[in-house]
Amino acid sequence: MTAATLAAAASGCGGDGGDGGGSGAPGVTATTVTIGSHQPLTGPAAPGYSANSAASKAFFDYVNANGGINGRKIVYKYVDDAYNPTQTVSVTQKLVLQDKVFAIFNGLGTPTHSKVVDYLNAQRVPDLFVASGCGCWDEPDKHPQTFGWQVDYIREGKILGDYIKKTYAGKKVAYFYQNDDFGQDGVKGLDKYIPKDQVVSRQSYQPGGTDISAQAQAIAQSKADVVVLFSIPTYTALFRLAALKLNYKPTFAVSNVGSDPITLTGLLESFAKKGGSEVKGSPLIQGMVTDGYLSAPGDASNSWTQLFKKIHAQYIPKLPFNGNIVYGMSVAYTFVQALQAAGKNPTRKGVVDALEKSHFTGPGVVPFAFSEKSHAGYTGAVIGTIKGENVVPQGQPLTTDDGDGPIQPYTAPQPQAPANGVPAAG
Amino acid sequence: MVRFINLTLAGITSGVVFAAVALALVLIWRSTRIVNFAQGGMLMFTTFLAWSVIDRGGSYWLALGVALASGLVLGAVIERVAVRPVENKPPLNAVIVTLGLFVLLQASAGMIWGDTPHSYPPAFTIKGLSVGGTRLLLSPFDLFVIGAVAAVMMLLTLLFVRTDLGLRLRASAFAPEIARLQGVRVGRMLTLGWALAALVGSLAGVLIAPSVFVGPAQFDSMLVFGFTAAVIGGLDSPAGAVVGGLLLGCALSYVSGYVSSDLVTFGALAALITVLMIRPSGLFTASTGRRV
Amino acid sequence: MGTVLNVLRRSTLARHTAAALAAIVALYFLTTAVGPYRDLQIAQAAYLTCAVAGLTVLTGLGGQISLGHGAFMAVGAYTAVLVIGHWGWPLAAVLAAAAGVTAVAGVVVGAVAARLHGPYLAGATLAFAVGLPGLANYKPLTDELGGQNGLTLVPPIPPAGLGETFPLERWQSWIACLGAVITLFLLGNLVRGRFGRTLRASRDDEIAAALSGVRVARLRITATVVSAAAAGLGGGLLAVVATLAAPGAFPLTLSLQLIAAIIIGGLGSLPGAVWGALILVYVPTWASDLSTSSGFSHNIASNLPLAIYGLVLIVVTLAFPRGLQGGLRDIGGAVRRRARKRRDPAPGPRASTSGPTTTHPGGADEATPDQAGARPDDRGDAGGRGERLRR
Amino acid sequence: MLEVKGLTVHYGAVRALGGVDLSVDEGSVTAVLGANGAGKTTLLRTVSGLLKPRAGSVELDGRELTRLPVEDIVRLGVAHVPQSGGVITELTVEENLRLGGLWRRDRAALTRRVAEMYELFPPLAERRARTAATLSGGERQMLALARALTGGPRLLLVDEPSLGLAPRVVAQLMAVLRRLCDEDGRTVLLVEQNARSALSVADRAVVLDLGAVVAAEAAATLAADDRLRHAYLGF
Repeated sequence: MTAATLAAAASGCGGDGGDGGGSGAPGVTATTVTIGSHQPLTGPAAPGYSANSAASKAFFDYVNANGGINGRKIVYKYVDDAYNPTQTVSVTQKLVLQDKVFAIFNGLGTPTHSKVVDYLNAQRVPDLFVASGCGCWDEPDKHPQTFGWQVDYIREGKILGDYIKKTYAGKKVAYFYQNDDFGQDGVKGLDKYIPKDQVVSRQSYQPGGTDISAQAQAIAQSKADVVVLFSIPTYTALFRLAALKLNYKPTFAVSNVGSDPITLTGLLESFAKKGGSEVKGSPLIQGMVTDGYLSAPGDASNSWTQLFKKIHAQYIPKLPFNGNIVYGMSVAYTFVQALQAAGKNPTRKGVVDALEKSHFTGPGVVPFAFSEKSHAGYTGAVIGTIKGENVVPQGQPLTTDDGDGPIQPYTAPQPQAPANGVPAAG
Repeated sequence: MVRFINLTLAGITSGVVFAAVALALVLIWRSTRIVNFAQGGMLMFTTFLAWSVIDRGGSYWLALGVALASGLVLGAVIERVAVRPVENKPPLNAVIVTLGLFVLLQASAGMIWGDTPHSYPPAFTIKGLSVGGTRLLLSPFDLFVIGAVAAVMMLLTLLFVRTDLGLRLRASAFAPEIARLQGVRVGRMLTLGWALAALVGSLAGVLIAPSVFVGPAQFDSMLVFGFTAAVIGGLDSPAGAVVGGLLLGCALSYVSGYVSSDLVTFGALAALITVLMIRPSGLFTASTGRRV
Repeated sequence: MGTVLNVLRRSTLARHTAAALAAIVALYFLTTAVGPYRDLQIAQAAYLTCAVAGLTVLTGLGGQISLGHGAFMAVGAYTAVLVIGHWGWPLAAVLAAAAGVTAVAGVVVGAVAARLHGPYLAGATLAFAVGLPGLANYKPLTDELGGQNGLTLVPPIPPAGLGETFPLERWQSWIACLGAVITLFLLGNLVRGRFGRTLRASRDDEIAAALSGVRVARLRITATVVSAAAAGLGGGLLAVVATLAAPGAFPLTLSLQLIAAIIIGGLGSLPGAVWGALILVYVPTWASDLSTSSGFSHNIASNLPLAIYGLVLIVVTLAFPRGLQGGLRDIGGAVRRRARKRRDPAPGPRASTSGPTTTHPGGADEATPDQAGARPDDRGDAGGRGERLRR
Repeated sequence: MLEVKGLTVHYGAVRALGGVDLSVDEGSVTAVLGANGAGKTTLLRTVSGLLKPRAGSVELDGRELTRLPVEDIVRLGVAHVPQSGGVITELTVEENLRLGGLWRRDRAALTRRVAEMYELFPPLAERRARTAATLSGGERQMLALARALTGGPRLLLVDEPSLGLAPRVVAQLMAVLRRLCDEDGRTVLLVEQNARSALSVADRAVVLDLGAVVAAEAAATLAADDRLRHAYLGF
């Protein structure tokens, strides 16, 4: 064993050089750019989220098949961390130290990724588009290498809260949220708009197979007219079923994370089937209020959905096409944009600088916050209601900040998707 | 009061499923003195098979039949192939083998069916029953769950107490060497014991599936709570498994409803320790344990 | 030279000291020779060794199963992070505190566990492993414990004397390796002494041990405390190496992996603990590399490492019922026997390959004569199984 | 009927039997005598298949037994009553009895045999629905013997039936064994430490010491041999 480790060390200690024709940056050769990620492929967070990385990889493969970026193909190494922070640290250090990746891309989860942020910044590894809506990725002074991507939970909470306050003035509201930063931040955002005395019940849950009957019953007993759910899809479905059991029929407002109609329909398809009807989507989720910042997977007329569906059919047809697939491909698209912006010979510093100066548009419906002062991702979302398997937008996209700033409409339309997956140069 | 009743009903409904898993563990413990950590994986796998039947248009009852039949076969095969070689080895070896099986079954299910959880239909509607205008947390399907577990317990009791096969099974469990000296083929009985236990487990899987969805990791807590229930009741006692399951189900429901949903697993720990401090071998094990 | 050898042969303490020093020297060269990622893996193996060695004493020598050692590691890790965060103690003191606080937790758990046997003990410790990390999410405690996200630790800074370019990973692996060597040294001396002898005696026959004046309950609590302290140190080292403490880092699977490590390494053998820890670190990494380069579809590639891990658990347990260390000893013994046989052909016929006894009862660390000559009554094919787990 | 040749049995490194030869005639009572640890129980357990020998053979009517599993040896008509009976205390008296004859698969015959046993041992009939745990030591021995007989064995292996029983009960048991032999034509291989009572019913006797046969003679001859009696039998 000693001999093997010595040999491996000798080859590993060679440093960054060695690959002729590259820009000299780690992970970049004349023909490839290697990036890495930690993803929950097994364990408690695997359900649903294990598909994200497969979708990103499919998108990169598609781009590579169309010539890559500046002649380089993107090699995407994603490693299982089982949503265990210790393993996140271990696999991330392996990617950085042994695999010499150019950047860490879309590392998933707050409890996991927050344990490698300091390390990645100390090593000056670009830490791009963390897959979590924690506000904590937006700290450019402390963590200049780290960038968020998805809309953060506080912004989402603010936008949902504003809508509920305006639409259901004076009605009783209840919260059902996951007891971690996702749910807690969401509630923070909601509380900025929904008056305290309007909130009649606040129930939380721990993910991991525990019964939620008690929480559902408490909310039903509070007779709230509107229930806001900051929950992952399985718990949205479980709560919906508990409400069905109790014959409790409030209006549901669900955060983007837990409202993908296709995923929910899959989870609920065995319940309350409509005999013989051709209507798509579970009747149990119709009319749910939610918010979105990406194209809805059920929106067949959207150019992005069409592109993603095409890639999905070509590369990963066995995985169900749902919100996670759209998510994984969209974030991959943003990386392609970033790599393109970093120029012909990308460096680690180059990609970070390019992101801070960027004005990317698409695939989302709102702009990014990226600048020297902010590393937050999408700045808002559009309210919508579930109809069939689609989310129908209600009004214009809204943007805001994660503090006490106002909520403003965003008027620019969503751009069209490029046919080959690579944004036009510029 | 309505809240208390509803919490109790919710507790009983989840409790009977814990009881079924606990019973599966007790059956195996009694016959082979092994705590079967693969039980959660086994019932996950058979429930996936049942789901495949439904996914291909099969009826609920056909799927249930497939789950039970595949449970029987899986239990027998696992006993023969993986467990038989460690039955006379130090007991911890069996623990590791069953753990390895659990991991292997979970990984296999992920490979075959993917990680996305699937919907599983209930046999009857899950809309709660109305009593005096109040909806209770008790649906026709819940009644079916309770009835199905009760029926299986009765059938097993009849099998064990009333039939010659049951006599052989009990003799093999209590005193394998003596049983062999009476001509009982103990090896077969052990295989049959595992098969029966897996059958009960697969029933539990199908019954709980509508409430947790079907996925490789969706049944993990079933093993933990089922084992806890079995320990509370006493691992040598099928009746204890039932009582332990119901007690645990209600305790968890009350903790979740009256204290904090964050403390549910801690509540399970507290319940277990309380019982074990009073009765170190569970509620239903005779205090003069057989220590031959 | 001869006198040195003589001293080593006669004095356990001297022999262990020499082994510890040799290990330190070897680890020094190893950690200096390899790259930072290998250093990190060595560090991981080292902190796991502490926990596995602790469990070896409790379960292997004491016969008390614990499925909750991951929770002890959690106590150690949280202690380390909190102590550094609040008071900024020097590292050695922090690690001592991690071991100490976990030892106190061990007193409580030990007092409960001393009354329990076999599967009841397994169930109680399993509930401990599942229930304890959940406490971090309990609202009144989330401010202190960081809730689901847990706590992050600033990595230790290598002393300036080692030079500015001294890699952090090497420093972390030095800390962890030193911790592991000290743990093994202390535990090694402990189990060779009176404590170890009475522990083994009470495992093999509790009643006989009690009759000969051993206070079994107190002995079991002591064993739990010692074992918890080692696991706590392992947890503290984990906090230093991974720079974190979070509930998700101490799932039930961790506790189950520790148990798997002691069985696979060789129940009751401290060198086996090192084997077990190495397997825990290297098999998943190797399996994951294998599946990344395999080109399988997403579902298969994602689950392949898990499947390999499960298979390894089953196959190694079936192939080496006494663990890798036991397997090595068996192979060594067979070679020696063969050498001896060649010199002096064994008398008597050897008709059948399987005599009445091919299995070891209980957790056998070393074949002691009394085990070899156990009462015939214990030797039924299936009899006596229950008793062994119940002990 | 039973021929044991060169039987050698080890426990790990320890040799319990070293080349034991033994022959049992059909319809006779043969006693195996010897001190504690002489290998008597090992001999019995090897004949019934619970232990596998390292060398030697056990033949029943010319059929080799050592390679057969216990369950098949039982089906050849060999019943083994282990030390202190080995009744299953969790089962009722009736269940214990039925268990002994279950392998014959003839339920009507089984019920008949169980009824016969109740006639033969009336105390058992009174307690048929109770668990065997409630029985006294003598009753347990009785139950164990009855259980062995429900299978209708040709060869009965009985291990130390006198252990811990009152002399009066021992005498009764020995009488039963003799009757089984004389009236039903069964063959009995009796292991005993209590040589005096064993010799009172045995036709032949074998003395084991340290795993080897030191004497094999007619019971009466042995009882008359003072030297052997003093050296090995302690009376």
